[in-house]
Amino acid sequence: MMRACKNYLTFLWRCTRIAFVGDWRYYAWLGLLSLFCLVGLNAYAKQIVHGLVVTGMSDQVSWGVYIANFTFLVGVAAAAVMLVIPVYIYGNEELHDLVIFGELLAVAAIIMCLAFVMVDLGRPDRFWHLIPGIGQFNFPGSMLSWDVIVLNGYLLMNVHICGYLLYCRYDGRRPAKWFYIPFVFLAIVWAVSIHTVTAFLYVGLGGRPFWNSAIVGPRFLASAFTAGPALIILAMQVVRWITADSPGGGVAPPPSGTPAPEAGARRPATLEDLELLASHLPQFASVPAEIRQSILMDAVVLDVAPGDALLRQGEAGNEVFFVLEGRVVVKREEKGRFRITRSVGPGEQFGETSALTKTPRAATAIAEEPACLLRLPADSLSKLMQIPQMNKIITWRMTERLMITDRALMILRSIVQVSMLINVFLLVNEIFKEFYSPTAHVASSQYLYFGLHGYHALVPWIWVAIAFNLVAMFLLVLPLSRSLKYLNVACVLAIVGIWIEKGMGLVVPGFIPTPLGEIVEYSPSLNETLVCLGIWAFGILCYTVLLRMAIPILQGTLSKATEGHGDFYHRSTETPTLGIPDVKTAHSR
Amino acid sequence: MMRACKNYLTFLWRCTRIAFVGDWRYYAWLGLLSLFCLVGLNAYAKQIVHGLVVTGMSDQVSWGVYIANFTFLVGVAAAAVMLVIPVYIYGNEELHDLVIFGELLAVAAIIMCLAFVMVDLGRPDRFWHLIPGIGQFNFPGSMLSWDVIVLNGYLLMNVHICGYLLYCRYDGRRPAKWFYIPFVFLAIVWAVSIHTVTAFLYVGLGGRPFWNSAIVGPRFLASAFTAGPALIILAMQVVRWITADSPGGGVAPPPSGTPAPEAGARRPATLEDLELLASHLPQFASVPAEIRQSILMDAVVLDVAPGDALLRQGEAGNEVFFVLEGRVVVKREEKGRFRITRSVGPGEQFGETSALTKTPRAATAIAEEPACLLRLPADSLSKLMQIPQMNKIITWRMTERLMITDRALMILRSIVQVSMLINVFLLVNEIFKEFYSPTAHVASSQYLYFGLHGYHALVPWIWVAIAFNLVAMFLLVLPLSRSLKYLNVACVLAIVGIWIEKGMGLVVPGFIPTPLGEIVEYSPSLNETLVCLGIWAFGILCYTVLLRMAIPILQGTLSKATEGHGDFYHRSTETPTLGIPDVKTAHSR
Amino acid sequence: MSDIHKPCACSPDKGVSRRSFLRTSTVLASGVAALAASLAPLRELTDYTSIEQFMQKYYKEMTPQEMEKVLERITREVEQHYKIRPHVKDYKPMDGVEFVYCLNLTRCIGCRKCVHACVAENNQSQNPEIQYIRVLKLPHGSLDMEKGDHNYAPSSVPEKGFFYMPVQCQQCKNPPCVKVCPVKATWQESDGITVVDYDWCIGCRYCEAACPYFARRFNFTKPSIPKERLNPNMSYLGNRPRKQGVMEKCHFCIQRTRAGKYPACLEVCPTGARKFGNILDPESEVSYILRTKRVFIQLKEELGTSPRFFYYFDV
Amino acid sequence: MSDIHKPCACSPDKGVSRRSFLRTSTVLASGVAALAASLAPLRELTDYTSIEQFMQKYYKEMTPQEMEKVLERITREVEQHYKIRPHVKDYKPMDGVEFVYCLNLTRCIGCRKCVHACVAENNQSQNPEIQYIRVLKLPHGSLDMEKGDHNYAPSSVPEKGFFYMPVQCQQCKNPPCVKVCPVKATWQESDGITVVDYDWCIGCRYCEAACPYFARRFNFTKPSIPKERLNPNMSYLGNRPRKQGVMEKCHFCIQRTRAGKYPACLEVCPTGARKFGNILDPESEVSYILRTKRVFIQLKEELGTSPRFFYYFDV
Repeated sequence: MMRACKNYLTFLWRCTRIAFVGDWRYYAWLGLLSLFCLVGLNAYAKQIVHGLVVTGMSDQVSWGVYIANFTFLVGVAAAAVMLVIPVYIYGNEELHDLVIFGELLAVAAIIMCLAFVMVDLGRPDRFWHLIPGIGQFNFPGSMLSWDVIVLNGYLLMNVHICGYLLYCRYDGRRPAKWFYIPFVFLAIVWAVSIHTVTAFLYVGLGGRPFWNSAIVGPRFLASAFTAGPALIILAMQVVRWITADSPGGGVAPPPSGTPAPEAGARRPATLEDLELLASHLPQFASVPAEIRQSILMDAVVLDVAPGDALLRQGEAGNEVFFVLEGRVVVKREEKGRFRITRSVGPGEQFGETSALTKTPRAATAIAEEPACLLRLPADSLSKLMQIPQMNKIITWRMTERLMITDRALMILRSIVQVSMLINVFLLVNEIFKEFYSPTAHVASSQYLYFGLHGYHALVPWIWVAIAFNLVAMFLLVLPLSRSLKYLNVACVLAIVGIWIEKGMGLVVPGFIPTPLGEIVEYSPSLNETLVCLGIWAFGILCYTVLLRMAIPILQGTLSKATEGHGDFYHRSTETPTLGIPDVKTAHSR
Repeated sequence: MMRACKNYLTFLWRCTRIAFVGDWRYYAWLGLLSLFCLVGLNAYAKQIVHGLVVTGMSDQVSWGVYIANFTFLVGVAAAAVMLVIPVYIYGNEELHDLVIFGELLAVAAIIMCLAFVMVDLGRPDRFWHLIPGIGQFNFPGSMLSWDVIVLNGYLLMNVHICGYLLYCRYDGRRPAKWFYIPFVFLAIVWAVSIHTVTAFLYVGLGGRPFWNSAIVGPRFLASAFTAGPALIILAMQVVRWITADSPGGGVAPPPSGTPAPEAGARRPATLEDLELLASHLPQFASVPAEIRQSILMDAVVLDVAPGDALLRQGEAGNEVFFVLEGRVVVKREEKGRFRITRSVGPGEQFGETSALTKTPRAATAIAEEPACLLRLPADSLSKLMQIPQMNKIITWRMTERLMITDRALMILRSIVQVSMLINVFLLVNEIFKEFYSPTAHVASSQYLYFGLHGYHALVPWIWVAIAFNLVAMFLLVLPLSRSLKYLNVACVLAIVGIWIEKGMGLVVPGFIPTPLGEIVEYSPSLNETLVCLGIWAFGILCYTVLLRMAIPILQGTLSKATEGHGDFYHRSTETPTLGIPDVKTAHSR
Repeated sequence: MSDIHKPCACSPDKGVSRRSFLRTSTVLASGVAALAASLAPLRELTDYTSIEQFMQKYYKEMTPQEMEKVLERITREVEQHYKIRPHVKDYKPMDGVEFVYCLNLTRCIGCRKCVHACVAENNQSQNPEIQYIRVLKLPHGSLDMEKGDHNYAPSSVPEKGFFYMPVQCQQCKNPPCVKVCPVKATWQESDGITVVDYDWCIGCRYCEAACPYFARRFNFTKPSIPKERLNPNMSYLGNRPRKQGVMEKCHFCIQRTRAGKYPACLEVCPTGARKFGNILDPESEVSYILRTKRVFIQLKEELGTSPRFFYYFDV
Repeated sequence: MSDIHKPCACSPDKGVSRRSFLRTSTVLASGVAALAASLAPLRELTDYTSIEQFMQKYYKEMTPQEMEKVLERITREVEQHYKIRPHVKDYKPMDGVEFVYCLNLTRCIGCRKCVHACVAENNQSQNPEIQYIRVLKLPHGSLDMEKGDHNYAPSSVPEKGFFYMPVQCQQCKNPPCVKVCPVKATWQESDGITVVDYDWCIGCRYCEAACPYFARRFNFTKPSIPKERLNPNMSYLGNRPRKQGVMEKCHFCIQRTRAGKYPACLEVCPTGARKFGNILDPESEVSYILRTKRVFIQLKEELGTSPRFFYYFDV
């Protein structure tokens, strides 16, 4: 128990510490975001002092850009499940590695949501009145009380799932299914609920016909499932880009310049070697003696020096390697840049995918330290795989890698595609309903789309949003967007379009005209805009830091096994992530 | 040109003729349906004479069960695209064989739709006022004029696609893509439109708040995509069941009792044999002489008698067979029953799937007539496949088979699953909107779900529908429904639930209370019910006859090649389809 | 329908046995008999559509000559049926006239005299009776029609604590019924009256679903009017007898108002609650009312139908 | 927020060079300075929430003693701020009383005297001015509020061809604002008045979005009332001075009406268009009006809010 605690604290400590480690670009990025945060904080301090009069809001338009952003971000948070569903319900392995990034995005988005609600309150000092048990909680009458529950519940759930999976990966343990799978499924239902409840905030208001329409909920969901995965498509490409070393930087060995896999000393394996392996890989103990014996026949032990390549991406090869001593890093070349997909230590294997599937090597493996390796042919691996315990551990470790493949992005593309089609379809239904038989209820829509009695502040915005959505839809439907370039354009257009349409385009027209027919327009003040920018910067900062922690854990470079190595301070060969030079090296420059 | 015409007329003639051929069960079924049709016709004649007073409708509730059925069936028709989309957009081959059945269902459903609209008209003799160009067409103002266009357009499109594909299959031609693929894509958009336009019929009525809601359109679509594929799941199982012979009936040779594939005379092939093949398979002419020569080495020619089995389902084997003379029937055992998947004549091949993929034989091939076959090993087939023309014709013929696999049904299941979840989600949104802030507009919903001022004719129905939908949803979501038994229960519940909810549950409450607040209830009269039953019987009759024509064409037993065989009158061995004894045999009993 | 059921009528390629031929004939004969039996009710059909009527052109496309013929045909038909020679005319809207109706809710006592005068004037079916005007009895203070009583007993009007609101076609400026009609069988005339061409309507009843005022009526069966009660002064778009299966509605007594008379419902009103006139004439009574009365109500104003029917109070 | 930005404050495992230490300290110091600078505006904050006020219990859970203390605190605060000793009381609803308001649209001349009397009576902020009553100028004949003028010039009232409709809180029987409040800071009292506890409201403005009558007002900044215009007769749920960031609304002048007086808006009305009283008393004026007037209007009756505010006509 004590040890587990200490271990967990070490994990937290190392995660925290790594958040402050990076190269100048990383620091510049953090600095920039912090600057925006501080400017936003300053604006918020002014708002605290002078009241919401510093915003553009009024009694007529009593919610503005804060709540608009809140609404949009709830959608982004909910969209994390669009990664979870394919993986956990339909067993899609391609997206498996992305789930954690999606859930971390959800965490960052919910934090921003809560911040936006907080800055919108007239009396933030009284937020505790909202806490069930302590304050007065108008549940189930008020939809806002539902929102408090579902948003915080969703935050906790995602923090738990991410934290637990990352800790297990760090610890080299297999996560216990009962400890996270129920939450995964709960989170799926919950994601729909955070969205629906937020929609119901508006739908439930009988006096506001623009909102009091059953289609608002479905439109929320459809637009969230468009904008969320679109954001993930972009974020994942950024992750892929920053986790790759620059090409030919001299640090990562280009495949052609490395020593051949035959480098280093080699000798037939002995029973002692197998026992050494068993000491690192307890499951190996379950392998019967006769199989051990038969394996020995073709087994070879290699002693390699740092920088030696054991196998190379694209080559044929059907051997598997088990690490007996030292560490090996597995890198994958993608578009001329290298990315660490795994860092393998004693007892762990690499090269098993090619050995089992007879496909070419998917990555290059290079010794990071002087290492001792056991090389087995595919047949021997097959024999080992017949032992259930070995099969389980080897199969599990096969999935422990960081791969963001184009195919995964294409799966996300088809989600965005279908969601966008549904979103536009729902929009068509709404517009038909409003304008085919224009009742008095059409006033808000009239204001939004065409202006009312000479007021038309939102008209250019909504048409830009519709144009963006339509262009994005066409791009997504056409095969053109199988190219990342066009896909990215489509994603950006979809995100901006939905941000306008679902943020300001939903919140503001609900107030115009007022229930008494008055028209008072709204536009955010400078102070309000700065607060928003600050919260966005804070959210991006959170996501950056979360990624900074998660990526090395997923790569295996930050793990319990690397604890003794003193993290990134003592690695002499090369930088593990983010293309960031070793801190010590940087200091001694 | 003349020949093409004659050929097409022969095709139509033979299709018509086969519709009247079948065993006593087929005749009994047609007879039963005809009986219902006549009873319905009788009821309609009464309605013509006495007017719509014979129905339960009134000025207060001016649409009833006719329009309810119309609305439901538009959904069924639209759902055919849910088979087309996976096949043509996502390239799913599993559903390929089902597309034609789906489109035939759409044709039958649209015919029923038009019949229901016709019987609902007060002046059916004036229907020509609706024809654009001849009558007065209130386009685009009236949504009903849109409906006329989209429904008839959809009917024509589906008739064209089915007819063309079936005719090509009959003719042994490869369908020209430009001649049907554009219509396939058009039909996808069109299917959404028939549904949306039908929804807009209701949505556009500002004075009926129960309908004047943007969510009606999306709910229509979601429920259609639930009920339609659910109906196809059931229909396909019926097709599978009737196209299978009964087990051990002595007609179909059980695998264990047939002669071995080595039966009959065998000799090495000669160049003359290859020329004979080339005379039936013009593409073979493109095979260079050296390849022909190299193929000859391992080629064997078999002379077999009727009833001889050439290969058996489940066995290993990597030879392909080309028919030089005679006919061979390919049968697949499914759950103890045999089903013809292909009938192969001179120039056509079988066994190529196993030869190419090294999988066990998927079906059993039996000679129907004295036949002469060319057997080639897999290597020779690979050589042939390198010739583009041969590759094309062989690949195309590989897909020419009638297979309704469980996997195809499972794909439909996931469509029904997702649609049902969306459908229920939309229902939740609608109910929340109506009842959270109960405005005056809630009166119709109040009447539907809980009764109003003591009137509650629809209350038991709608709750049954909701219960059915919910049970179906749970069954569909649970892994339980991977078993066909539970899947069928779920499908039946979903269809009935949606029929109630979207038919009567949508149409009738829109009229109650009237715009002046009066409550007059509606229930269909006996005469009205008989007319409905008649139209349903007529629709099922149409679908039966269409299937009766399509199945032998898809199986290859009704094709240009079998023309000389005098259809089913001269087949001596066994009955080709529907377990129906040969007509001549039946006559001479 | 039934021919699908009969077996293949053609003889098979090769020799047909006598038995098979007999069988085919039997099935064929019984099929035809069954079909005939099922259609038997059609023998009761008396009111055939004549070719002339079937081929009749659309109202707005008829020449005056063609219209003349049609009016003659109608006269003939009515005479044949009711043994009375009617005076059928196609009254056209007058220039510079837009009709408007005002109804004083303070005065209406709910006697329903208007309802019955309307039926008599406009040759509505009397069995079943088709009424254009529906009078609601509402509790004091509420305009919520769901609280209205449609079937109050008229012996004791006006009852204490209630007021009465007669509703008929509101002759909307944006009539939803006209918009939805798929065959343009109903339209708005230049004097603001929405009319129906009974010879063009296909009876789909979409207009009835669209109307927010429950103002349209359908002939669910053949209308029946006692000979002695037929109003022989008829107009094509107005009160000529209707056929089974078509829509009809209040047309502001087109045959009276386009001839300069008041509508029947107004003439019969004992309290003077009803006012009718030309809104384009500033001197008309309705112009005066709309100019001076403080508050008047257009039913369901929020629907944007913009009725030409105004309810007002004696203020 | 800003501490994320500072570099790792802990010393690395092995020897920290002096340069690295200096660097860390510099970054840390500048971070703290930046944070302090960004929070600088808070120095202008004058109206701190006292611990006593922060910890104050929910209105309905306070004992009479606790309420006494709170009232004392409020008295102290007002005295401190306005140099006037107010009379603050927690007026409770009376048994057998349900207040109802009737407004005669025939009589109202749109003078807006009620608007200003309300502001004065209820200690609303006067800069920016918060008004509970909004008077709409409507063209004759229409109740469509979208056609209303909110900003008409009052010199020439009543104008010809127009009528006037004052709108304030309708004291609904099904108040949407109460339903949506997440912290139960607003509720309906037994005499039908919907009140706000200004010390419990968190300022989310959800009630303002929910109200179909534009009857709620938010203190977007610190309310300012000239000392000389402060009404010292105050109630806890009524007209005591509000703080920045909370909602307020018309409460039928709780400090007057629960003491048996008429609301300020009624007293000042020059035409007698406003009537107020206890609907449970059959002898009251409002009971008489609702019993006898032929038609009265509840605004947005279709929303199901069931207002206790009735508009009627002199019929």
